Amino acid sequence: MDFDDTPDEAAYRARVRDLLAEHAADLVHLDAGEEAADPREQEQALRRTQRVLADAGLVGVAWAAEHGGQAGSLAQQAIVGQELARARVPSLINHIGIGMCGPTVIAHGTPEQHEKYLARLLRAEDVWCQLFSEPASGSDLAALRTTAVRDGEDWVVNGQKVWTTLAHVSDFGILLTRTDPDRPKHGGLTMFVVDMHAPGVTVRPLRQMGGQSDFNEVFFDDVRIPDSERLGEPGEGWRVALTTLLNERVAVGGGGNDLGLSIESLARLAGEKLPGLPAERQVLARQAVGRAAVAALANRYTGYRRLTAISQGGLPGPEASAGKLAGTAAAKLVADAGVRLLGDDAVFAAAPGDGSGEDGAGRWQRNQAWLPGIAIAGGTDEVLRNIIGERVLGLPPEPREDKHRPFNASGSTR
Amino acid sequence: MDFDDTPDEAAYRARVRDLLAEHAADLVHLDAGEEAADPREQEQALRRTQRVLADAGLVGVAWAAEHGGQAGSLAQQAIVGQELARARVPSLINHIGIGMCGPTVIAHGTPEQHEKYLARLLRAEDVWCQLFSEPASGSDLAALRTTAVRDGEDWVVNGQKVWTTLAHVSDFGILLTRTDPDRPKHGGLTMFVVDMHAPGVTVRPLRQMGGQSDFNEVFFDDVRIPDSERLGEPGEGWRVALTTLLNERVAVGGGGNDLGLSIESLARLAGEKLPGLPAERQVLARQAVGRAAVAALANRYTGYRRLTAISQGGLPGPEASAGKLAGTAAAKLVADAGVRLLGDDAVFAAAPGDGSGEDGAGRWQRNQAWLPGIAIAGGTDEVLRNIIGERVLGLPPEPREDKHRPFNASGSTR
Amino acid sequence: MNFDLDQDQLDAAAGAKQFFGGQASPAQARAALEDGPVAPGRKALADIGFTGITVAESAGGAGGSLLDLAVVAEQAGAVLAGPSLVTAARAAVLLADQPELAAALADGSRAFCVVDGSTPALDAVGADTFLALVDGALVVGGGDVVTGRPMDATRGLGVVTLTDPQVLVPDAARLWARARDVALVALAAEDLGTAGKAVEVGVAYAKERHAFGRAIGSYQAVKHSLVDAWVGVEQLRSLVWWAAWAADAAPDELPLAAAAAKAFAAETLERAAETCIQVHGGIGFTWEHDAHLYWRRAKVDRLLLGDAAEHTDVVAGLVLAGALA
Amino acid sequence: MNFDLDQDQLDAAAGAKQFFGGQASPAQARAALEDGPVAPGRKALADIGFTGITVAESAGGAGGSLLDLAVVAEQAGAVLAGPSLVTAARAAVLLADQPELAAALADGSRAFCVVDGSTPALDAVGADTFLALVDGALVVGGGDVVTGRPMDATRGLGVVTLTDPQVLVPDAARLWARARDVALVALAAEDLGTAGKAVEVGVAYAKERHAFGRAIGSYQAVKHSLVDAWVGVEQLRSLVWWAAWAADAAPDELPLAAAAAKAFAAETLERAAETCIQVHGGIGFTWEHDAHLYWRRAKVDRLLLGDAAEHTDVVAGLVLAGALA
Repeated sequence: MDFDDTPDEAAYRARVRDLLAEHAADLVHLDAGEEAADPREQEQALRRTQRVLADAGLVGVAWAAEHGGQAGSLAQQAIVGQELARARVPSLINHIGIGMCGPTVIAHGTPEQHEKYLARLLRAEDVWCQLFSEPASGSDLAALRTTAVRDGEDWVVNGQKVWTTLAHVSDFGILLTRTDPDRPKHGGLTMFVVDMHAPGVTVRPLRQMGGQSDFNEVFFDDVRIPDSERLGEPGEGWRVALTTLLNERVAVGGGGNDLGLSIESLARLAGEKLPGLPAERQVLARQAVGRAAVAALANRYTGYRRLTAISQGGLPGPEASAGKLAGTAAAKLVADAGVRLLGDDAVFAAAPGDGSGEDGAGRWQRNQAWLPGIAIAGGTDEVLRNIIGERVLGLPPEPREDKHRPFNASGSTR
Repeated sequence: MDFDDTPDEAAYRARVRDLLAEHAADLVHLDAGEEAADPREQEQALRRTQRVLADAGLVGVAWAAEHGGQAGSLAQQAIVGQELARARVPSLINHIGIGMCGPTVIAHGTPEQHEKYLARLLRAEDVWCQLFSEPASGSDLAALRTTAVRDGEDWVVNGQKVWTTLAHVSDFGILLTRTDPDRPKHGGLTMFVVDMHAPGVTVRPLRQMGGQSDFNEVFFDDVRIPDSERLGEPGEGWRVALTTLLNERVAVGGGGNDLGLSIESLARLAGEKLPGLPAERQVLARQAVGRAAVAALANRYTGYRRLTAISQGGLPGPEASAGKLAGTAAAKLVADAGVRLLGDDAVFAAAPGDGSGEDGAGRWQRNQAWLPGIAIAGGTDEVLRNIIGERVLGLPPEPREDKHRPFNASGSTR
Repeated sequence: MNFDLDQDQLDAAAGAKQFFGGQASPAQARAALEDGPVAPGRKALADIGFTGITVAESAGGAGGSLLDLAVVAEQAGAVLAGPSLVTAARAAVLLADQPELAAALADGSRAFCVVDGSTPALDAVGADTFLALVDGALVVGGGDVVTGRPMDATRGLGVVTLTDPQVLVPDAARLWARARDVALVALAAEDLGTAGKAVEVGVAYAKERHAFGRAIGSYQAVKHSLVDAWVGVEQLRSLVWWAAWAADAAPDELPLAAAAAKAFAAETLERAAETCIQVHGGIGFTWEHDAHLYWRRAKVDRLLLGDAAEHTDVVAGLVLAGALA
Repeated sequence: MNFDLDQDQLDAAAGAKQFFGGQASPAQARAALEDGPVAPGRKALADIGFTGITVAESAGGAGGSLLDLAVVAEQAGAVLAGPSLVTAARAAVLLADQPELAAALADGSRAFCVVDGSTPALDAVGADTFLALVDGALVVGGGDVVTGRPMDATRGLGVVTLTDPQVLVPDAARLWARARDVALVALAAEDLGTAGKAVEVGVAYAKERHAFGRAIGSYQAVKHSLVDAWVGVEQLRSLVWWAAWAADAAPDELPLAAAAAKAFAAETLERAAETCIQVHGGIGFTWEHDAHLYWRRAKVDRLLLGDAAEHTDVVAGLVLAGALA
């Protein structure tokens, strides 16, 4: 057991560090919680950042060479991630494309699709999004109602997607549709690549409870998709989607990363605020800080175990769901301890004289308002517990009445 | 709104108090947590106590006169309960007979059964128990497997019951059996009065995790019950049992009584122990005591609302289940706050030099070891939540596969 | 023993529900976050008589009990109404011997705010008359109000600097303490209404929304979390009624009951609001859905007039001092 | 990054599982409550080499790391074995420069107990050699042991009065602190084993027991509570491994990691044991079922060597002092 790099890894890390220093002038740098003034400018800067990183060989590290990747290890990919964070370079703008859409295109796409999309995806010449969830099908994804109907060489798509991260800046998306409502719900689905600039596609930002918009609604009105943009066979869409979801598991919180503000941030805030509290409130605040720290550390080190398993060649299994579950709980403890340390300022979204909302208080409040969403987005706590209970602990599933019934005859259409 | 007696209630209370004073010499008096040295002697004393109280008109207060009761109100019954507690007279030995078995016999028994049983029950000449639960059917009571087979004028009973309070001192019990395994599980049940001294009845005390035995296992080997001891029609046992369970709801915790040690006990312990703690531990101990007190008070006053509803003529509804749920949670907070106040002694079941186990430390530890059981006995937390969710909030039940299938063809027999 | 509302109180609750249902709503609380007006506003509350429920009849009020006010406050909480009846309840106690000011509270001709030092004060925004305890004396005056970006705009929070304070009652420590306890009860009553509404909204959605072929409310995870939230609301109701009753009928019990109600209210409302969001899944954390407005109220109210830890400590202190003996 | 056990440690865990499975059991822990012997007992633990895992090879030990000991301690915890490897781990640190006593620890010729003042000491029952910190010095001596009625008899708890103490190390405060941190890790490792076993037993029962026509483990209420307990166990495993690794590889991290592991262990084991009882329903709170033996261990261990509040405060103090920076 050790937390050190192997000599190979250390050499790789040094090279990454050199590359990041070399290209520093062409990269966006951003502090956690910091937001750009002009979103359009920021988008361009982020696209440029990814292009520079891709050209330096730091994007698609673990992708195969034939798909434009670096044919490296997952350990190397983790090292790049750590070094980007260390250099304060924000997440790649195309992180969904690289983490989920790309692997799905690789696994189920034609050689023509590989050729057309993958290189541009890696360089963020095209940004991608994932169009799965719908208003009436969140946890129960297979109940989706967006239809695609064959019409000559095209399919005609109608319906609505929601919770689509990055849709507002995306060029392409992978789109799960229902093509055969007479089959049972999982059996009548088909996956496509959709051009987000095609006529009939409308993207509307969805405002969250904290006021910001991280997600979009996407409407499809008679959008035509050529059959050549189908991913996998008609009716095989569920199987294709499982590839995406398997890859999502790695991307969403399974790795032990802090899902909210870091315990280090909390430590800094506590260092500032604690000495000003009366003695008995210090006792209670220290309990809150300590509990949050223990939970965050437990989650962080559990993430290291999962990263170890992956770097030894394992695939992320259902136990990664435990990482999101525990990470969510830890993030809530951190957030609550932090907000309470704000004292009187904690009743404001941004305290008096704190107009920009970017200093301490505003940042903790934004974080607090974001956390109810993380127990839902990317798998609700309840669904994650089912996954762990059934696939890790081997407990029996609940009876399902909807699984084998034709979709259009089922209660799922409600 | 007021918590005072009406003039009538005040007069009644005064009379009860006088009667208790008058008969004090013939009554058992016991402090909470105190246990008698000789169980057999204690049983006789408790039977005598109930007889004396019954003769004084203080038992079966709300029962109809034709059944030997006092034809009083539920408010009067509550007053008697309060005054008995005030006088440190322990629960009636036949509290299950009075609370559950008697009302069931009244509702479903023949005039002959009324004549034979009710008067003796009120005077504790016969002690009663309730024989429902079985090893394989706890929460799912209707899955019970004890059989009764018609043989001439008798029924022959075979099977096992469990969690039978008072069986070891009981003379009679109400016994739920399966008489028709070809019918769906709820449809093939029949209720009987069983003579606990009949040949083939074996009672074995069941030892609990804390070491004491409050419950029994009861075995039936070819026990013959005359058909005249049937309660209700054959196959109608479930409906009869519902009468018992409705009455149980009032008896088990729905009234806001402390389910473990009282908050007053905790206050006394805290008053003793707190001053000896370091300042920062006092802060934490006060939080624990305060939280327990708030929970216990909330439950106590909620109980007063239910008592008010009952005394205004309402029947105890499913919301009484909330009382047990909240009471259990409050009792756990009280117990944990108390045990932690014991300091170093808290790691012993009885501290060094605390041989009798009857002083403070032992009492809190016994209470702690009893509490895991109260979240289970008389309805598990999970079952209570289902009841409240479905019958109070109107949420839909889960799909049931076992309800309409013949019992002997169902998974319930596992 | 008669621990229930009487018919007049039931009628008052029904009337208040109708009034608030027409005059305020989560939608207006949402609009207030973007500089819309707080609804129903001071004037409407005065006109219907709610600011004067506990003001003496001689001063133009209804001369009602705190319990009378609490049943109205619950309805106010259910629709996130503002300004708060907490301010009315608290000011009415402080102004018991000031007929003119009490009349101005009842008829709405003055906009009151009660200030605790430099702590952000409830209903400071738009207030013209500020009450405070300065060196043991009750004072009245004007005030400069500094606000932040509100988390819950209906609370009108601001940090107040008193201007031109005049002494009303020189030795007012006990009066102030009672007024503060009364304020705790009114706040807990509003939270009761908000929490009850959050559970109601969650239950309704759980009946209607289907996943995997059945209503999500049939799943134990959803069902049980709603049940726990509902049980909390009913337990809170008992503490609120007890505390409100005690204020007039058993003043010795008020400090314990008020602290218990406030401590329990903070946690009950927080759980109810978070449960409401979680049950709704994705739409539960959108701006357009009401769930976050209950949540905002929860996150603010839990800190107003002392948090749960403070009141839990008060309860412990009183219990240790023999309050239950 | 390689945060996993190596093959030797996996083999050691498998060997320990086999040994403890044959030598100890909840049934023996139950019998010990009624004056049966504690199993496997000191001699068996010494004979298999477990008391000497972290004793230097020169003193007849295995010269292993704390992580080597932790994987064995986990297996000990799974069957509620006694005496505790906590005592062995802690004594081995204290006796690092006392080759004769260390050899007696490894070969079992002496029965050690480490005493913290008047707090009930682990494995005091049957001990003949007591180690304590007196006026900053590490002392060894005999002891008079006063016991109570045990809640968990395998812990051998007793209040110790030292007799004839001899100074071993005059200035031992730092040594003592490290030994105590090591003890925390070993205790957390045993708790990990007990908690894991309690979850395993609960899961097995939930698959087998049917109610309302299906296995109770298919109900979300049961499933999700077992999942939460299991997630806690896996999170605890990470803290235990980190802390055990840090003891030898990154001693600066040990105080933080040890306190975090102990605090988390206390709550994880308590939840796992209570979940185990609850899942079993009625039989879960009978004397004959094993569930209460895990529960007894939980109720005792949470208080040994400082409770969760104490270690949580230590974590906060270290974090505030920049331990994560």
